Amino acid sequence: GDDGDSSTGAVDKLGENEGEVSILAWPGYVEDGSTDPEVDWVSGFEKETGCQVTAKVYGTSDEAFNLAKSGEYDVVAASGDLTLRMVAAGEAAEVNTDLIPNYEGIYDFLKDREWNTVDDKNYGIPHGYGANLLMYNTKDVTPAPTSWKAVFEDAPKHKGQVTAYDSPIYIADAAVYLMAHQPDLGIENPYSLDEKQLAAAVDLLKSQRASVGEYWSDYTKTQASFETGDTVVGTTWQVIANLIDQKKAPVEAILPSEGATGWNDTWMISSNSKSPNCAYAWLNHISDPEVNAQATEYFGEAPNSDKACEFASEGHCETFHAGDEAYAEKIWFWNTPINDCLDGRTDVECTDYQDWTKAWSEIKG
Amino acid sequence: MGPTESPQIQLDAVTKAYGDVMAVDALDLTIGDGEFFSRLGPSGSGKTTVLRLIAGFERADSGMIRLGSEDVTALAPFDRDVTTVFQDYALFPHLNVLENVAYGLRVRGVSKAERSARAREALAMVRLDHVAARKPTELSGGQRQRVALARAIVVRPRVLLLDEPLGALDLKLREQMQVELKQIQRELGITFVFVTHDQEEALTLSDRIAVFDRGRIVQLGTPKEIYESPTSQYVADFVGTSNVFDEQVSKRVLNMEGAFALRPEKILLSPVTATAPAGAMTAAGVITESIYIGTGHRVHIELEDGTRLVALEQSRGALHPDAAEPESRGDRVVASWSPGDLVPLGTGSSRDVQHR
Amino acid sequence: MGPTESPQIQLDAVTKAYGDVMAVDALDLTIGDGEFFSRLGPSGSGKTTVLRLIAGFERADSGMIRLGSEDVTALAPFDRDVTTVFQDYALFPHLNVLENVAYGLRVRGVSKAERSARAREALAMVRLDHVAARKPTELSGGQRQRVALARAIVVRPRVLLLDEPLGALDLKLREQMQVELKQIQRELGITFVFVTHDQEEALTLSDRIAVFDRGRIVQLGTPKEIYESPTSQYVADFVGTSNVFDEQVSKRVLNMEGAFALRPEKILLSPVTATAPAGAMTAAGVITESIYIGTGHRVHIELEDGTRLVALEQSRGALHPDAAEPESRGDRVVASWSPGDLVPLGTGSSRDVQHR
Amino acid sequence: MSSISSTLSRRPGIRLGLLLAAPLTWLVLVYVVALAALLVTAFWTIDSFTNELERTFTLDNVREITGEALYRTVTLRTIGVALLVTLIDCAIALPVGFYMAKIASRRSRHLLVIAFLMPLWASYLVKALAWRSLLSNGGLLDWAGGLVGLGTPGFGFTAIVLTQAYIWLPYVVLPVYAAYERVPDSLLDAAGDLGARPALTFRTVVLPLVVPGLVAGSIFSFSLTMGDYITVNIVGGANQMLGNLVFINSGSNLPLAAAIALIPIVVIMIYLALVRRTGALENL
Amino acid sequence: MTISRTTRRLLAVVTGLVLAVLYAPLALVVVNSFNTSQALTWPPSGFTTEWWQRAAVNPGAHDAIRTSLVVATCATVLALLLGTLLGLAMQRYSFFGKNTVNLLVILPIALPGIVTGIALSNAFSSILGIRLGFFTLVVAHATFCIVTVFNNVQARLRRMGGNLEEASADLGAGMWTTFRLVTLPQLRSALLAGGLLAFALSFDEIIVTTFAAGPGVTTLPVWILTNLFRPGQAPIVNVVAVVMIVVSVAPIWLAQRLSSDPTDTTRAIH
Ligand SMILES: Nc1ncnc2c1ncn2[C@@H]1O[C@H](COP(=O)(O)OP(=O)(O)OP(=O)(O)O)[C@@H](O)[C@H]1O
Ligand SMILES: Nc1ncnc2c1ncn2[C@@H]1O[C@H](COP(=O)(O)OP(=O)(O)OP(=O)(O)O)[C@@H](O)[C@H]1O
Ligand SMILES: NCCCCNCCCN
Ligand SMILES: [Mg+2]
Ligand SMILES: [Mg+2]
Repeated sequence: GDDGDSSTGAVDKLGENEGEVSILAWPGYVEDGSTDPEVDWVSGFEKETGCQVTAKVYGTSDEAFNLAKSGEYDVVAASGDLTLRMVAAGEAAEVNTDLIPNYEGIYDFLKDREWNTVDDKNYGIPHGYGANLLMYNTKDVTPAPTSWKAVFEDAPKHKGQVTAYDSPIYIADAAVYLMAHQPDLGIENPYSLDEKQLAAAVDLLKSQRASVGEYWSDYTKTQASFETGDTVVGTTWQVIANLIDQKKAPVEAILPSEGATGWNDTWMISSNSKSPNCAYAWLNHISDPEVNAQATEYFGEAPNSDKACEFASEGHCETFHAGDEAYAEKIWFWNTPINDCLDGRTDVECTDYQDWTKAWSEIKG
Repeated sequence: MGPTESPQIQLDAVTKAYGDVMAVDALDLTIGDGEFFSRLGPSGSGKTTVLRLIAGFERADSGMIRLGSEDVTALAPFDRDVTTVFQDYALFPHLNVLENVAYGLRVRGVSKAERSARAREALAMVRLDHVAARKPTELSGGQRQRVALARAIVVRPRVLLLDEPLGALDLKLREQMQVELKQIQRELGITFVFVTHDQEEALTLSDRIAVFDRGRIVQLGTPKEIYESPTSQYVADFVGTSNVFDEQVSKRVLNMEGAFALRPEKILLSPVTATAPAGAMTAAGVITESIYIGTGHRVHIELEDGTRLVALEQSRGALHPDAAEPESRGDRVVASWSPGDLVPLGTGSSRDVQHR
Repeated sequence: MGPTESPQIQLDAVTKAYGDVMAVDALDLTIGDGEFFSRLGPSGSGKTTVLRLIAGFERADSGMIRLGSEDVTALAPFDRDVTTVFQDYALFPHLNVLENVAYGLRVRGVSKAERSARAREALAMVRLDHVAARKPTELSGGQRQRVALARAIVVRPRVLLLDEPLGALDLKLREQMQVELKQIQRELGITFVFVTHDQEEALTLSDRIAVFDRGRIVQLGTPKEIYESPTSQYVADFVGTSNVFDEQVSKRVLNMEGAFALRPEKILLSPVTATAPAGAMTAAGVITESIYIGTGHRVHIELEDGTRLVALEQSRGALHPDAAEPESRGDRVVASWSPGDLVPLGTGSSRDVQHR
Repeated sequence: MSSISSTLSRRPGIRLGLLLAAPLTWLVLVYVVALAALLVTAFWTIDSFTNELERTFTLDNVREITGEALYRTVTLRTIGVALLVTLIDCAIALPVGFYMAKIASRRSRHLLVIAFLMPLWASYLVKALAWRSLLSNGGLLDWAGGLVGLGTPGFGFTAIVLTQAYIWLPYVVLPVYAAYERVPDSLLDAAGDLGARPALTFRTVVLPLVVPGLVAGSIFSFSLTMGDYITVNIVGGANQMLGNLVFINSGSNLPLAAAIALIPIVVIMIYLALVRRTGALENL
Repeated sequence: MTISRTTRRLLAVVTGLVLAVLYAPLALVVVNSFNTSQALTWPPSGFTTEWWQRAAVNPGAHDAIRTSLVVATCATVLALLLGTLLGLAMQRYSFFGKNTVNLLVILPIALPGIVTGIALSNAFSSILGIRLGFFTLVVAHATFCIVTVFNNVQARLRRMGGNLEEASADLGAGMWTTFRLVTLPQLRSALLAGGLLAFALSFDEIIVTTFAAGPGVTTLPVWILTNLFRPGQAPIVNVVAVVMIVVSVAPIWLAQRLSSDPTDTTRAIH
């Protein structure tokens, strides 16, 4: 299948709000005060727009894809490894950004990127972003690493205490490393790997596997294992680094010389949405600088606009390098591997997400 | 009371098979109003099955069942005016004694006050008014049995079915209960259909007895008829103890044609020296075993041709004319009996009692 | 065989209490080698407990138990040369009949071939060779009982304990099994310690009987002693049927001091017109009930002062000197007995048989 | 009412039909149909980009799961964990069940049953997390182990086995206890009476009789372990089990997930078939 | 069986140890709920009631508990109905395919939750076109809960025999009256035990729930799981778990009280 033949074409004006909107999102993206009374950017929205929010949180992009296909959600907060699949499956509606006043203030380097825009059509609004950093325990890992080598070639030094993100998309991290260290593989884009390139990444990850203590996909787990010393080096998010009690585990999180993968999630609207007007209202609401600041700070990522930084707490934007284009340059934002090579090659077929999924299972073994 | 005067229960060619087993085999039976009718037979002979057919727990494969003038063949148990005292009592464990007894009235919609009064009355009849508030588990076996009886009679059924109700009681208690049962039946005038494998119990209680074998009635009659005039070796053997002379033994010992039964108590044992009474048949032999049974001795004798006889030497008071000392093991004796005490047996059923 | 010649089992002041209940109360008992010894008593009188003490399933609170010359008081069951036939048989449900019987040999390390042969032999002895391959659930009650017996005797114990082994069988079968039990005991010469609440069974089988009441032996003796000379109203009542004259009735009817028992079969009934035999004690009354019991009639008489008597009119062969027609209900009769047939009762235990 | 009763009483077939109608419809419509649909899916494929199901019969998925070493490895690991968990739980349940049923007083028996029932109400997730905390570096085991010179096994295969054995233990102990309860004391007496010492009595009489209870319990420990993936994520270190493979594919490739799911289904069916003969299914 | 005092002691010790192992992690949960540190190191770094205070005012947790209670109650009621009907049919009749039906009841619990989960969610949303939500969740839970009720009912009926029901019919009670006055009271403790475990199974189910619950239906396990993906929530999870354990004592105790036979409550789990 090629791209969105079932996509409806963007609407050009909005109507009455429908009174309800259902949202599928990562935990922490749609908080209505029920987790923590202090954390609430939903109630105001409901009052303002009359759109009652029901939210469902998901744990992995695959789970989200499955849920999204049920057609029961108006809005999906999708990471890059999901967005293109949504578009291809015809699940995502084209979004008319003109109808979202807050769109304008969003950083340009997040706009019209390949994970939110296909054939010049916009499929969603960029949310916060962040990088998958390298974190290490400064006591145990010496000298201080500056390269991903620490989790690849040097991983055996910390056998059983290395961690990595638990998802097929982590293959891209290996690709980023290979791009720098094995230029002859010809990797141009870590999400655009032909079979040979994928095999090289898989080999690298398989050898890393021997040193991995555990993979992580939730905060709590990786935070705890760094604090207890079960893990001393591996990928992390800035927010986790911030949460770790330095007294327990002196850690440092860096953006290594090779650059890093990262994410910039996209608020999408379902092509089957029965409440498109509320959906648009939500997209605008969540891009509101104050709300965006609140949400991205809670989750632990950079907000999507300079304006938002005015609302964020002191130092947040600095810590998370918000608006730092040079920094963002070094990030390979998550994208969905598809057969049509994203790097523009036409002479080979690239491996797709399914291939990656299989490869990931094999790597873990 | 004869059955034909006013038949209360009538079975016409009723048959019931379980797989290959003919539990009840083309049975005809008429039981009269107010009769105390017993069914006697070994285990597996179909006694319970007949009872379950009458109560309606089982459907006959063929044949007809009437209660009074009504054909009940197709009616459910709750549509038949019959109640049952189950072998294991089947008291409702979650109800107390009074509630158990009142149950039949309750399901008939009798008001609370009335059913309580009538249940108490029934309990008084079985002399259990003092345990009305107890749960069945707090009763002894004999008490439970009486509660089951009260529960069954309180609805004044036309027929009461009793399936070995005394089987689980010990001997002393069983004897007491037998007396009570008989009294209650007399008082209420209900037809009792009683199942037992205890021949003495059947003899003691019944107006008439049907002896069962493999789903069929092999003999039907008053206790006296059954005991004194068994028509087959099977009945002679099953009801009481009998010496059975099959045709060969009869020829040898009695010098007569046919098979005969002789009750042990009809045999007189005398020392070989004594002369036989006039008209007596005699046989000499040796005592192989003399078992004390309280009311007398059971004496086993081996005759000269190897035939074994059992004689009952009843111990009697000193005033009785023949209160003699019993002979003992090894003694040679002459057994004698009157030809009139020999019961001729039908030839058809000359086989052993079978315990299936 | 007397117990003292070669005592096989000896209990010295053995006591066992369950909480407040004195199940066995300072019991002394000596059972001889090869003896058939029965313990008779109502439910809850401690029969099973004594047996469990001998087998070793329970530990005595105090006292000593010897088997042969060995003090086994502190030994575990598997160290005692005693086996048990349990009331509920306790057959191993996962083993077939042969394996059940061979079990005791198996745990003694007997080779497979030998134990199979010996188990088959034991099965043959109880005439069950044909069901060797069946599981216990596929047997009838009587068959199970015999398997339990075979399993217990195959190891040739010095003592075999039997806890109401015939309790669950029906009457006919029970009688057959009694004969077999007695035969096996004779053949093997093993000491049998038998528990029953059926007095007739105890009388028939035993060399000696101990009658229990509340954890104590109230009378110990041969069947004849127990039956003919009960020393207490309790025993007179529990073993067989007795007419018991308590002290007041004795004074009124017998014109004697003390309490007495009189067996129904010792009473002679004669028409009021007849003259009483010389030396007889007599009492006139009316027949209130005459129950046919096959071997005779049980006749209930109400004397003029209201005292009730039961007499047993045994039916006898035509040859017997006094084979008369029985009297019937409503007849006025004279009951007479010899003073020698009156059994004086100890006064101490003049209370009813208690079913706990 | 009574006439309905009367009619019904003559029609056992209708009575049975009325009783069975609702539950059977439910089980068949809800479960069998769903399961069959899933199994059929295993023989389909999906468009790799749109994730649309392509309903054409193919053995590709089945070939893949039977052909590739990955699935063999993970299957063996999963069965290994399930068997070990089952063995551990059975080994614990046997003495504990015996103590509860045959030695403890009636009163403490009730208390013990309650003690084994209560943990069923503590969230499974929380228990897994508690084990993570127990097993972690510097956790209670590490700390306590340090005192006696033993460490924590850390996260991984052993941790999965321990945690699963812990979580499913009550599911094994309780039926085993119930099985012991059903063994009449008189059988134990009989064996001792015939000369068997306690150990022998246990082996030759008690054990064969509690096997159905043991098997009933093992169905739980075995099949619940077979399918679990959450515990694995929490304490499994870098390991994965069949459940993880099904889970990771369930979003992106349902046919493959369905095909992988066939493995535990087949394994459990074989297990059930094997234990059916022990009569355990009736003793559940 | 004569068991030596040593063996008795040994078994008592083993049982005690097993209980200690069973409760140690639960105790740890309690301790952690008062621990100042969020990491799981031992010994705890300090005492705080912060998590308890935060849990007390956490509407998400309260809603999740409420949702779980409602879902488990509905699933239990359905399981009670279906399991009782099935138990009656299976115990009182013999019919063709009985073994298959028996297997059929066991399967939903014996097959891995993820199989049940994806099968049901696939069937609901792709085949039947039913929106995933409260309804589908209850249906899914009830499906694997039937067996606990069924097994209890069947065992009780087996023990009770047909006698009491016959006695009732014999005394004139129609089928419904017999069921109401005799069968049901007899089944009471079995239903209680079976229902209690059905409730516990449903209350604690995460995997099937993940797949069968729609948006807006957050059961307690789902709440717990998702809170592991939110910063700083782990200790509140501990608090909620402690509360649930403590609260569970009441129904279990009650069930044991109401049934004289301790095996009742144990049979329930399968
Ligand atoms: N439900 C049944 N299924 C199969 N066979 C049965 C059933 N009920 C009875 N039978 C068989 O029918 C025959 C007659 O049984 P029934 O119970 O009527 O005998 P019984 O005379 O009452 O015996 P008992 O004295 O042992 O109670 C027996 O062979 C028995 O095995
Ligand atoms: N394990 C026990 N715990 C408490 N009391 C017991 C126990 N075993 C027996 N008893 C009590 O001890 C007394 C004697 O019991 P035992 O079983 O020896 O009587 P029995 O003569 O065998 O009665 P039955 O004829 O009913 O078998 C009874 O009161 C009984 O209730
Ligand atoms: N197939 C569904 C299995 C449900 C088992 N859930 C167990 C949860 C832990 N109590
Ligand atoms: Mg019968
Ligand atoms: Mg006893």
